Amino acid sequence: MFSILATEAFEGSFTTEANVILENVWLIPLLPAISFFVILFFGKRMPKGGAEVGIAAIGLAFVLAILANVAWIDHRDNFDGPTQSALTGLIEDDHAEDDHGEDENALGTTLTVTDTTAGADGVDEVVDVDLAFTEAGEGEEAHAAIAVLKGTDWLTNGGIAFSVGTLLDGPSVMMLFVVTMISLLVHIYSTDYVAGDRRYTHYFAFLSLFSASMLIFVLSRSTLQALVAWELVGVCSFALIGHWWEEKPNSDAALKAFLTNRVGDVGLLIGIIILFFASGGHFDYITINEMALAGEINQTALTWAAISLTAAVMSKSGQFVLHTWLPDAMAGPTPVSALIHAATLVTAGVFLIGRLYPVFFIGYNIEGSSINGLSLIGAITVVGAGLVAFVQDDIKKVLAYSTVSQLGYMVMALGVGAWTAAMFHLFTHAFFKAGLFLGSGSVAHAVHSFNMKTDMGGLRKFMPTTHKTFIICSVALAGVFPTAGFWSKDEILVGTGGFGVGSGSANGSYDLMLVMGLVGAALTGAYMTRAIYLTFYGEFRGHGEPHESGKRITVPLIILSVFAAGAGLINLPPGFITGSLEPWQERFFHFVEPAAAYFPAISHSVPSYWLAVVASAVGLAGPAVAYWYYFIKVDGLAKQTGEKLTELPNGLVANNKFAAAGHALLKNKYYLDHLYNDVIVASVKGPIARGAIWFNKVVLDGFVDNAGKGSVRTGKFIYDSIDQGLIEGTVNGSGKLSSQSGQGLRRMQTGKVQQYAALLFAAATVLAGIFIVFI
Amino acid sequence: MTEAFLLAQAVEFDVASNIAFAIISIVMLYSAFKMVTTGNVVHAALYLVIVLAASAAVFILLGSDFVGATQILVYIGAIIVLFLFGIMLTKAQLGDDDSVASEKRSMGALVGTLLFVVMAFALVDTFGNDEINFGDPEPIAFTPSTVDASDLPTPVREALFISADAGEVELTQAQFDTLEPEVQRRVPGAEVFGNNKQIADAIFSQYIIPFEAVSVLLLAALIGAIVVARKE
Amino acid sequence: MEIFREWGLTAAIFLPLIAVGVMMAIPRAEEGLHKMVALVTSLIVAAIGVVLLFDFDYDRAGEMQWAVEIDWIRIISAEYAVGIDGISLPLLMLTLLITPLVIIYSWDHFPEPANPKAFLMLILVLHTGMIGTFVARDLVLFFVFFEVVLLPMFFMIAVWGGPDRKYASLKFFLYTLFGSALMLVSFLALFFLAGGETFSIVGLSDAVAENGVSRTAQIWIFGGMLLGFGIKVPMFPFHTWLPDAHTQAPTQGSVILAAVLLKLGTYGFVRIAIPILPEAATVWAPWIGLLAVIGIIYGALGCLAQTDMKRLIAFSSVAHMGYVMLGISTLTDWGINAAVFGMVAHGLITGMLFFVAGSIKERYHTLEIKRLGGLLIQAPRMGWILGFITMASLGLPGLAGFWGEFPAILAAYNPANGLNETLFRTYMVVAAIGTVLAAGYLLWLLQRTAFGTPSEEFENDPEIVDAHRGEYLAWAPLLFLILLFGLAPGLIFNVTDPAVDANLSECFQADLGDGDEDFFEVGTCEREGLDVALANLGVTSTAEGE
Amino acid sequence: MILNQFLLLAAVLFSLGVYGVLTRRNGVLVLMSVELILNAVNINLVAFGAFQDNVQGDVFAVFVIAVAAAEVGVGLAMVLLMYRNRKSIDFSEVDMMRG
Repeated sequence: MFSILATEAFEGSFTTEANVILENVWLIPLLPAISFFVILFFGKRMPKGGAEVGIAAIGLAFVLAILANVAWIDHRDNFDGPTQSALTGLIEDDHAEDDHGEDENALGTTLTVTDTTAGADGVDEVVDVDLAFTEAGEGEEAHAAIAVLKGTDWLTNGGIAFSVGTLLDGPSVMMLFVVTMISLLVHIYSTDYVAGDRRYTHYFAFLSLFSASMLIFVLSRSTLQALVAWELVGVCSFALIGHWWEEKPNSDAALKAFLTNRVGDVGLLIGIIILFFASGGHFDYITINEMALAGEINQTALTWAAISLTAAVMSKSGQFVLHTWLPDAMAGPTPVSALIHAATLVTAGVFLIGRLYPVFFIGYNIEGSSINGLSLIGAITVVGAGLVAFVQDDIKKVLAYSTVSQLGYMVMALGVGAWTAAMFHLFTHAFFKAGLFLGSGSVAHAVHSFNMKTDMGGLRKFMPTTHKTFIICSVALAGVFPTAGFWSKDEILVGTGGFGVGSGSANGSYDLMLVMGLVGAALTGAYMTRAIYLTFYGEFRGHGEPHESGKRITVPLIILSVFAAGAGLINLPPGFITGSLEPWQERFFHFVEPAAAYFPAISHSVPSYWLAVVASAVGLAGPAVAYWYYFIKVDGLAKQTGEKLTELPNGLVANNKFAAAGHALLKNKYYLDHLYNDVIVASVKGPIARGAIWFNKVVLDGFVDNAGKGSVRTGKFIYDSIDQGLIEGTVNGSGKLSSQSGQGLRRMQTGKVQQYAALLFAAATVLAGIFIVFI
Repeated sequence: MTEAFLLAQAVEFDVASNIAFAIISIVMLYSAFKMVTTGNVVHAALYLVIVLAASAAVFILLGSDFVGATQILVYIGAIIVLFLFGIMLTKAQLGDDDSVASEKRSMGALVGTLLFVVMAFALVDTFGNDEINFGDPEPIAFTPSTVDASDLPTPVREALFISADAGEVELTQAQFDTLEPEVQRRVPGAEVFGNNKQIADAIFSQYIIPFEAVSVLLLAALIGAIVVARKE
Repeated sequence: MEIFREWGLTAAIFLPLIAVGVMMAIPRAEEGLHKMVALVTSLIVAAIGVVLLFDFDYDRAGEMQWAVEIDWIRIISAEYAVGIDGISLPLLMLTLLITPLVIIYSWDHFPEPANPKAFLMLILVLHTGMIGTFVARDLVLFFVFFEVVLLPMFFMIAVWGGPDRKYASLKFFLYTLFGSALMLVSFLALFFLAGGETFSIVGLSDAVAENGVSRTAQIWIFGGMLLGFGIKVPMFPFHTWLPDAHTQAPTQGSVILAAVLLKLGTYGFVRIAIPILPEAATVWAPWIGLLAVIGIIYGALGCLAQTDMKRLIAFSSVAHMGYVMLGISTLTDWGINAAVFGMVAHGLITGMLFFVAGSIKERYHTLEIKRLGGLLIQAPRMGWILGFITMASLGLPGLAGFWGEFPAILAAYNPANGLNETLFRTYMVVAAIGTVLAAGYLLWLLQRTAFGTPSEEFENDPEIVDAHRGEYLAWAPLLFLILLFGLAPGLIFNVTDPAVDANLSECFQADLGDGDEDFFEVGTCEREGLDVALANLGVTSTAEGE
Repeated sequence: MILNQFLLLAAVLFSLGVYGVLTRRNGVLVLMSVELILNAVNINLVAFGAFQDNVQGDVFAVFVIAVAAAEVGVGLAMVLLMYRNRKSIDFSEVDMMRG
């Protein structure tokens, strides 16, 4: 009953004519972009400081995004118009067989030109979601998901025009929804959260630009365009992380975020360049992808491109060793953190892999290996970041490391060939991570601190709504059945195909990834349990009287927790439900995964009850241990002694040398920051830069100065010796003058006759040389 | 005379003369190098002698035996003696001259190298592998004469179809002209119109004025040297 | 219109000189009149530029337009030949834009010792030189204008400069003069070797190709030009005059120097050296590329070690011009397009940076980075503008700086035929790393000057106010163009591309996907065939929107 | 034999002579180095004479030898004068040029 679904190879890739909404999705990023300028220039004069413009723009964009989703759902199954493929030009759609003959053009390229009669149908048809659902039911022949490609000339170089425009397909339409929704909620939340800030207006301006850049990124049709958006996202994060730049640590964090991203961008630049040349001069995603799949680009090039792009992903999506900026980025306002971690900045990397999946798929040979760079980085990140999250005292940093760990899941999933699982996790993670961040912001709003150990504890009594939503989102994050996190994480674990689970997975058996994924799941539950205990349970350790936040904060929390709980339902695995509900299975997969010529035919693992049970058990074991430690031991001891405890005074760390060493390692975040700041940055800024300047001063300037001095000296010699010396000297007798000229001059002109002779000879030689060479 | 003849055949003796050149030039350059570097003044003068002698050899190698001879006579014979006088009169330490300051040395070396590089580049660039052609026969003058056939060298007899016992034969200009240059040289009464003669012709006709000027110059130098060096 | 086409460029060149003559006649005390004359002249010249912009036939951007050829010095076959094509147009427009802005900026802020008459006259003479250089099509004419620029700049630094102005101005003067001398020798050698018939650039290019100037001679001549132009650029290691000149020059001087003067060198490469001596260019290209990437890294490191804001910006010019030179050294149309774009972008951005630095200096009377800080608090708009241009300067996509860097880096991946790919790919990686360093020092500058809180000494300084109207007026066009060119790079690329193609196509046959057979063999798909086919079918904006 | 072997030999000799002129302190040695230079010139002259197959080269070489003799005579006289005035012929101490 479980079917192994390997995506078929399709011929068509894209169309340029579709539903009017799909054709004009460029409006969606345009709205917040306009809002940015409006707020920047006129925001201060508006009654609400520009927030209203921002909310209106992103709200409208949200509505459009929903419309686009609906339109896409219809388009996905019902589009019947002419389709094209980058490699073969215009091709007929599916079943039509009435070829009108072959046209041979001047250059000998043979193209098949087809009249399409059914073209207009797909556009005019009433959008009907239900119909779309039923049509794609089991047994139906697979229908290509034709992307909608629009564009206009951007620049000409080398005689070739390059386009800017939109590429709309499953993943981008999904991201449109996620980005606009989270962004809208963050906007609303922020009106309360940053109320009264001195740069309220600028804050909203950059929020708008941030959303706009991310939307441009997900809609980009070419790598070049994506690069622009990618960096714009980076610079917005710079502005927002450094929002409170009066404090040096904040601007330091912003700088670090930007610079680390810039390091990765080198990889992106090089990756794009390799792909550009390997594909014979293309930036277009679809063309590159199709050529990669068709074997038009050789494996070596793809591997190098994939490696370079991985570097970009590592920095942007906070993968291990380049992740250090992410926790520091918590210096920004909390809603920004939510936006960064849930929908925008960090997901860009994952999305980039998803976009150029054929490059990675073939470049890393994902189909045929059991370990590769991408999955390994992801797996290490899952566990490495999960461990560090354990020792953080700052609630936002716990969440930040949690994000790093979850991004690790996504990258790992992409690395093992579970594309849909990765995207699905991206989708669900957006909701519960945004919920958690906004929840932590709500807490911090109340206690004016982020430190769980010193300023929180027992907040469940004061902030019931925040508490509940936080718990729901945490449960979803930990992947407890049946929340959204469970479904997406389980799909990733199945997708690894480790130890033969998901029998018949053809993407190779990634045993290690499965183990790491399970460990990560246990860690996730455990550190979230710790965070919940420290924040909401025990005794309140802060100052003042905390109180629940206002509606503008709690309502977004509630909405997000609803999604966190329920979003998993849109991609139930096959065979899980039957009967009239069966069409609801794998909806996400169906509408998001591109089924077209520009996407590889990846094998899909079959869900395994067995693995689900094991994963749940492991995933619950972690929180169980943490629960036992915090809720029973620590809480009990605290009640017993009447002190406000956050850890057991004589715990493992205090007693065991190895545990202490491990703790120190984690506390120092694997000493990576020391490496970067003290070793690399310090040496470049210090000795190396100073060395360069020394070289400049001493060698280059010295040479020039000495040449100058030399000429002056020669001039002096000519004047002193020949003019003054010979004439005056002969007349007056050299004795007087030479004694008058003094010791100083004597020392300066040690050269005497022979030195002048040397100069003369050298000069004559050089002149002769010039003569010889030129004449 | 015979030397000139041999040198005229240098094309055939290329290998031999190249070897000679190599030896001469090595000796010359080594001595020159020692001359400019040695500390001992007298040694330097002696090295100079070797250099001058070697260059005389080069002149001879090039077929200018007159210049070579002049070189030996004037230079080695006269100028060196002058130098030795100079050394002795100035009471320069006969042993170590001086230790040349190292920056001065490097400066000199730099200039010298630069100079050489530029010259070498120019020379190689301009002349490449141009050969010195010694093949052109020197003009041979012939005075018709009567000789005993048995005195004639065999090649001449064979070329002129004269038997050895032909007795007295008269050689005419017409006969002479039919001969190959190599053979002509061996005809009695033929005179190779050599280098020295040409030089003498040139100096005393074409270059008579410069020659006189040089004479005056020498005289002036003589007087000038006396005036300068004379004690007040 | 016809008469305008014939006389427009000549008028643009000599109007400033005529204005200088007029100003000479006006007494020094009439400051207002001087300002008016200078401003109006520069605006008229700019207006000519605008007319030109509209009259320019963009479909024939590869050809010389508005061309004029008159005998000039017959005895040496020098002609008065001017004209513009897609390469000179953007640079000419940059010049025409910058000068009025500088005059506007100076309006009430003449540097000490205040002498608007002399100062404005120098600017106008500079103007003539700069315009002339960009439109000259004859080497003698080019050289004359190239040198005309030198003297006013020297005086500007020497008279209105900072405390160390004597040293700086002399260094600037001697350095560039030295380069010019070698350049002149090169020009003359070229003239004689090519038959001694013409100094026209096109004529020489043909003559070199036909008369078979020996390869060695070509290489040496190119070497001379390399020094001459390279010093002006400035290329590592001939850059040392630049930081001194910039630091000591008055703001206006720095702006003109950075925005236009540095471009004369790179323009020389693109216009003269490479088209005339393509063979030698191939020989020198790896070295130029090497110096370029050294310049990129070295300039960035130099920046990191600076304590003075203006000096830092000056060093950043070395790095940025490194990208331009890298683009040129690839000898591909991508690279040279990038170079021309980079020149314009660098002109706008670094010009702007110097403007802001000048304004900061005017307020704080110092540019020592560690004494500054909190600009965003004391003068928020200026702070934001500084932030904006640092972003542009570090090559942020979406702003103009990016389009000078990225295509240059891209081009280095696949240089022209005959150049070593491995070598240039190494350059590519190094240049890409340079972008990180660029971000490093520029953000560091931004952080130290704009962020944080003002130091005590300046906290309540009444002199520190936000940008005033003159500054806005001078800056707004630059800021707007930085954004505009960033978003719509086609505005420049579409103009330069045909011209670059026309200049290069005869010399090099390196197109995209060429070469590289061993590595990416399959990658060279039938792109052209596809494009033409799609175009025939009337399908647009499909593959790359051809 | 090729022409260049003589010319290059002369070039080396010339350079050595220049080196000597520039570095030696003893006046007599400087004069000797000058002789090296002149000799190099002579070799060139003779070699060119042979190359052109005429005697002009030889004639000039003879002239040069004569002039060299004159030069040495005067030069040594000056060195003697210098020695007499300064009790030294160290050229590195000759700084009358400094005026």
